Amino acid sequence: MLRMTGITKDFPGVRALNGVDFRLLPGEVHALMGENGAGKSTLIKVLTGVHSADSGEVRLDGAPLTIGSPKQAQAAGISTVYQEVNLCPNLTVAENVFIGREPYRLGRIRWKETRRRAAELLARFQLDIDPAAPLASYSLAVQQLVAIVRAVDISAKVLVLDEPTSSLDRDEVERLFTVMRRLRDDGVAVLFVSHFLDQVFDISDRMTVLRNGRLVGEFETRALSRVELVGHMTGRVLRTLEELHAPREDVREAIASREPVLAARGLGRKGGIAPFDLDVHPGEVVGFAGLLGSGRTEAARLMFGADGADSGTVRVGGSASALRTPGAAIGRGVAFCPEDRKTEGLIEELTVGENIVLALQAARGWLRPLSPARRAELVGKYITALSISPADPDIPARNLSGGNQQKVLLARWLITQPRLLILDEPTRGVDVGAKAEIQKLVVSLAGDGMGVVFISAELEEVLRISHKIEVLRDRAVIAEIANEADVTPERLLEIIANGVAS
Amino acid sequence: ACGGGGEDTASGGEAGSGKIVLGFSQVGSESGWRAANTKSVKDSAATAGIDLKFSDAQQKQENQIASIRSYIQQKVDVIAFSPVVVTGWDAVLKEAQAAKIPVILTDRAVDSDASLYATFIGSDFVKEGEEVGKWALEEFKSATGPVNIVQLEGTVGSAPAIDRKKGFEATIASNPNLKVIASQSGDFTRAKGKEVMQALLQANPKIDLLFAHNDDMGLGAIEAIKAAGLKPGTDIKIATIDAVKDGMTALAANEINFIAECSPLLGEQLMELTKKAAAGEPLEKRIVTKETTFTPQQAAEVLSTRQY
Amino acid sequence: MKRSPRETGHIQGRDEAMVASEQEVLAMDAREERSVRGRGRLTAILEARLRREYLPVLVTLALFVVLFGTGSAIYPAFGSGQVIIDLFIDNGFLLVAAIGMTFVLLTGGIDLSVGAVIALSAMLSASLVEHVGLATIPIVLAVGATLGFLMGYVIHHFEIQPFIATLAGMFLARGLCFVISIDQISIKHPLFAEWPHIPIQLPGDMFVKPTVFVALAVLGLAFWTLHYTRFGRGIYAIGGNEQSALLMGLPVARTKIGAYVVSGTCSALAGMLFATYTLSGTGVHAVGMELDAIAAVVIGGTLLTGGSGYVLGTLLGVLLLGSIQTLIRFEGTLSSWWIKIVTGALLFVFIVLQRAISSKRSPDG
Amino acid sequence: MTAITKHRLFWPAAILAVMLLANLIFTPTFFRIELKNGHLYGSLIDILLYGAPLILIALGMTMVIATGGIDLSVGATVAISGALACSIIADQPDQEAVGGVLTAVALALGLSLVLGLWNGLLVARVGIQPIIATLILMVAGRGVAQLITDGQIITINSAPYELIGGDYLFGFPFAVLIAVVVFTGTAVLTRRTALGLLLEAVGGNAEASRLVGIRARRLLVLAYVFSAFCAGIAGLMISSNIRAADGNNAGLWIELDAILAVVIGGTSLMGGRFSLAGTVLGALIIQTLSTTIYTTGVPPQVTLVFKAVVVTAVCLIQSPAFRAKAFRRRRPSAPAPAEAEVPA
Ligand SMILES: Nc1ncnc2c1ncn2[C@@H]1O[C@H](COP(=O)(O)OP(=O)(O)OP(=O)(O)O)[C@@H](O)[C@H]1O
Ligand SMILES: Nc1ncnc2c1ncn2[C@@H]1O[C@H](COP(=O)(O)OP(=O)(O)OP(=O)(O)O)[C@@H](O)[C@H]1O
Ligand SMILES: [Mg+2]
Ligand SMILES: [Mg+2]
Repeated sequence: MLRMTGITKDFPGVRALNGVDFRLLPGEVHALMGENGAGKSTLIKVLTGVHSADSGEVRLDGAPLTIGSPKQAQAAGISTVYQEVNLCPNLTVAENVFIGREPYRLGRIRWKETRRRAAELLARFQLDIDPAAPLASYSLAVQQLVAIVRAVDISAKVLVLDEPTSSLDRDEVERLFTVMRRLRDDGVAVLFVSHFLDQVFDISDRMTVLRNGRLVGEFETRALSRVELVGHMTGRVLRTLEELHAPREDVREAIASREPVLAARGLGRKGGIAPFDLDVHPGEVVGFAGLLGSGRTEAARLMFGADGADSGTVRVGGSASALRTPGAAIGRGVAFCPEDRKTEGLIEELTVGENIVLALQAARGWLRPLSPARRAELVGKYITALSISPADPDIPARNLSGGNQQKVLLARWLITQPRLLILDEPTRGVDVGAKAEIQKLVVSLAGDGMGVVFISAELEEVLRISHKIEVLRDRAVIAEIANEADVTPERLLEIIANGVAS
Repeated sequence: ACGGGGEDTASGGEAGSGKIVLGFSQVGSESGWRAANTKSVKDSAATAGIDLKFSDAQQKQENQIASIRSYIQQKVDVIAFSPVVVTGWDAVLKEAQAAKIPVILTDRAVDSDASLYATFIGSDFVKEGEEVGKWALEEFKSATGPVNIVQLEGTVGSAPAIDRKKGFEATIASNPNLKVIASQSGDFTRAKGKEVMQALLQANPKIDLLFAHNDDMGLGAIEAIKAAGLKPGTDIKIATIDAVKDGMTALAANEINFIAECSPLLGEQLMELTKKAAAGEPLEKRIVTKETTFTPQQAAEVLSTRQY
Repeated sequence: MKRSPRETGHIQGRDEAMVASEQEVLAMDAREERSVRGRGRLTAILEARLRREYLPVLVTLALFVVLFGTGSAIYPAFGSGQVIIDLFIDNGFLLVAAIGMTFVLLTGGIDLSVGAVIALSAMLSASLVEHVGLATIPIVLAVGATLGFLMGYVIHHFEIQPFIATLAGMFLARGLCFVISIDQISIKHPLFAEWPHIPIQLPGDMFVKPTVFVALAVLGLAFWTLHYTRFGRGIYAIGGNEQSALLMGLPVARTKIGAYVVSGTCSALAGMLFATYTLSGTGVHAVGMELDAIAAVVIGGTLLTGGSGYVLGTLLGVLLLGSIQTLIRFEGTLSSWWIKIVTGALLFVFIVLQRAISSKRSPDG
Repeated sequence: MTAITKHRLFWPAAILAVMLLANLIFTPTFFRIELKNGHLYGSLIDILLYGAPLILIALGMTMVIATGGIDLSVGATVAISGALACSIIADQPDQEAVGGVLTAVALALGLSLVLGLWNGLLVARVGIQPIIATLILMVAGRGVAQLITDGQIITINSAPYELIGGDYLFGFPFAVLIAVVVFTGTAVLTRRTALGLLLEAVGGNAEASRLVGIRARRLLVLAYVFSAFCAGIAGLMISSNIRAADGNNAGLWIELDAILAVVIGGTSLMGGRFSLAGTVLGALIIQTLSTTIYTTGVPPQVTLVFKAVVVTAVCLIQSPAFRAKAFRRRRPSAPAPAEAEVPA
């Protein structure tokens, strides 16, 4: 149905795609795989006319196709969810779903109809949100779902999903897959990008693997094992992820007996999260588990002072007080890596190096700049440690691929050597290899005595590295459980559903 | 047309208290000249016992129209204003006429029909330009070669700039030797006058006469001429218009050679006319302010008595 | 919403539960329980939205009422209906210009050429009307639209910052005035000098002028465009996030350039209203009026960063600025400089009040 | 070659060079610099001298724009600062006294700082949009300046004061020396400390900056204070240059020129990355444009049209998007990769 041949795309200094061939058949779910920066998003953007290819050809249904803009792509029957949520936060949910295609009558948009249809569509994804509320009032995950709803509703021939599941919990993912399967059965070609191997093997029929902008090959999913796939993606043989095990009981107890780095008492914010207590000890990894919108992000932000708390106190190393500003938290050794890297994390215009040193520099104050040599040394160290690519500290951060941007943010905080590191979805959009690296890094940081709060939509991941897990539901912490051997993702879900009682 | 409600009882003692109410709409406060003009009007009103309602249009005709309308609504006895621009006053003047409020124009003329206003008191910008032109003809009448003139114009599009240029250029046309070799706008300000003159001096090696549309630009130009190592008033003759104090001082010091006066002190005359108009007496349609021209000697004589 | 989301979720959930595993059912139950509690939250969101979104406009309205109340308390003549109508008569052109500016500001741009285009249109009207009569109107509108188009084109396709492109447009338009004529031109043609001035009597000894209806018609049209057409929604979308709008497949180029065309056309119309008001054309007209327009729009609650604001707020902004002027005019004893200072001070008071009231609970508070 | 054209200052510098050369065609003596009355004299010196206040204001404006703001009040600050200094000097028995002049200068600059603080607090504390926050002072400030001068032009006769903007030190215009010092100071302050980086961060993404612990408010206030300070110095220069304070016209509309200079210099009005050297080049381009208009005798009534054309041309040449399009049109066939990078 769709065939791209010999696609090459150069960015200043990087060849993002190099003679890539790609084909998409009707009625299949096709996964596009590759490490961070392999060129997946770029290929998609070339396909949808965001970037123009330097050479190569696109054919749809056999006919050559020149797509100059996303608008033309849409008109040609290709609808897309891009990697970073790309909607308008100031418009309502309903508008975001329908903008550009609103129902018209008598020269005016029929708002009631728009909202009604939006409500219907949202209901199909069991999203209980108000279609008339501005999109900005919902969390990133909800926004991602809205983007999917929009794309699915437009979809005619080809549906492109670039990491749609990166911040969804498994429930939402399953629902998305149901829809994808139905579309596939209707003959729609679905292009799917994800770093979750389970999901890829679950949903896709075939996959194309890219590495460093080059095509590695096209494979039948059935005929491929995970190890082989990772081998193709990385060019190396996979070391197993299972090196990490749930921490042993005695270790947990030893940790819990230490003086906590952070002690929250009755910390809460109206409309955000109900008051909760939490101790994080040095060397402890505290996982937050919960469904979308359960309040994990809100809780984290309160502990960092990113939002002002209505009630309660936080004690960080010494005196108890409500943290009013991030500056106060940072001053006491708390670091926070927000989930929405585009709007809250990265400063896209600044270089990678500048982004990395920013938190440290802010803490030192403007009068004590890092010497260029020291700066180069620190930046170089973390670029290598986190294998950020391209490894050039002087390119604008906006030019990095999504996963690499995430690593830059991590580097920014690691460099400050905090006593408590709060990570909100740090592995979002990060490839398998890097994800394992990050997990290992967290474990080793904790091993060195750092307290870590780890938020992830992936329950397995939370279970793998946490010492204890806070379970949240409906914007309240409903349980705190020690990560014992018998705790499984299923059990966590059960607790989320029923509370600890069972 | 105040909807019957609230006949301006609080807004000042008019007919009832026997005091004449004059609504005066000033152009703005763009220059020292204008400030002197405003002060003259305010002081004279106080002396004459006239209740003055003052508004400043900030250089905007629409503000001035709105002010005049507001005076009509407030039912003042006489309206006076210095029009921002020459054109476009018919409608509001008719409204005033309908409300039987006499209107006095000050300082600048309008192109409306003379029946629409009571009188116009003020200078004649064209004539001022002509005065300077006449002086230039006289000064350079014996010149055999070409006389290079540069002109510093006022704000582009403003009435004084247009008229002074017209009057001057028309007058000197009678002597083909006199040639305006460069003419640039100095926005009526000293800073621009200096900056522009400095550039003109670079581009034109030989300048005989500088005509500046007001004193301020001339004073700025003097600084530029000095910086170029020339002697203002000697190496380059200078003629300006206005006769403000600083200008007169420079004239007395022979740094300026000629000034045509444009007097801002209309206050007293205006108050007299206001009283007459309020009393319903007929007025002359055009009253030219008492203005004159100054040479260095004359300037030295009157300098001590200048008020502005 | 007619159906409760809870029901919907339930039915749909069962429909799609083809692959329902046990966990999924469990999770779904949890979800349903959330939706029940979600009811209260939903109304809360709605209320919050009402307050957050319309608050700036409502605050401006309240301030306007307060200002008017104070004015009439001090100067009885101030409180008459005619004074309010005069606000419309005296500020009709500003309203029209500010409406055009609203479109541009909503896209996150700015249009500094407004004042100059008004002057140019007045100038053109003055010099054309004697020769072509009624045809002046379409010609002037076309000139305004063309200037707007050129600026929009340069801004969008050559990525020149709006501030600069429209600044050049401002130089150009004002320069063209002087090229047409350095002299002031007066307007005698009935199209400008008579017809728009025919007073229309209202009950209670009040009257309006036809120009007011023109301004109000533009207001209505703008409201409809912004809220009921794809073009209008596109403008909000671009202001929210231009990159996203592009990726969502909106006609960004057309919409963005369109906003400048609207602004240019509105300025041209405002210029003609201005010409009827002043009955003259000159290059020194309407200097700095773009700043008045921007101030009116912003006081009306529109964000300069784009994507948020209402054209009705713009109306209130214009009225507020207008009544500050009226108040000062009624005062009638201030000297030239005190007028500036008092204008600035009143502006300050209103902006700070508006900001203080409408941002009571902003996240960064 | 490619490396040179890619430098961010290449285009502003090239434009300035072209404009200066164009002048040479009309005025053959344009590049001549001579010694008159013991000081340097010539068109180039004039451009520097009259460009100095604009450079200063534009430098301050650069800081504000880097934070994503804008400062419309600089013109009013120019007027106030000059008015205050001159009125103080005029009231002194001995206008030539250095002590008195220094007091006047200190008070004027002090007041400028207060005005900057006012702007900064409105923007950073009260949270008013910069263009409106500074519009307040733009309107009221001019009134204040007129209040100080009583609407008159205050003429003074004070050699020490005249030095600031009108006189020469060792034959070189003192105003230009001040501009050089302020430029160097600003460059050191922003680039040798972390101030520049933090400002760019705040301008690039305010929320992200907050979350890395940058105290954005202080930086914002600082930027506005600095801008007002520069405007204050410029105000002194302008009044000193004509030995008079003109509350009505000093610095009228200079904010637009300053913003234009900043943008021509390559700083985006959206905030973030800024270039001080670019700003200086931008200011010189604008001043050269004015001088060109005067010396080549462009008639006053078409001055603005001329300005519009030049500004548009300058901005278009600077725009990579425009160059890419113009370039592509000229060369329809795909160029070799190395060359293809030139327009980017
Ligand atoms: N606008 C741009 N300018 C310059 N370089 C870019 C740009 N966009 C992407 N790149 C570079 O192109 C390469 C491919 O990036 P791309 O975003 O396609 O990766 P990806 O496979 O989607 O990775 P991820 O899984 O992290 O999202 C990277 O090296 C990236 O740095
Ligand atoms: N399914 C949903 N239905 C309604 N509102 C939701 C839903 N999911 C999230 N929200 C809203 O999103 C906002 C953000 O919640 P928060 O960011 O604390 O969630 P979270 O636990 O961090 O989840 P995640 O980051 O995975 O979205 C809340 O205001 C909440 O009302
Ligand atoms: Mg990607
Ligand atoms: Mg979250």
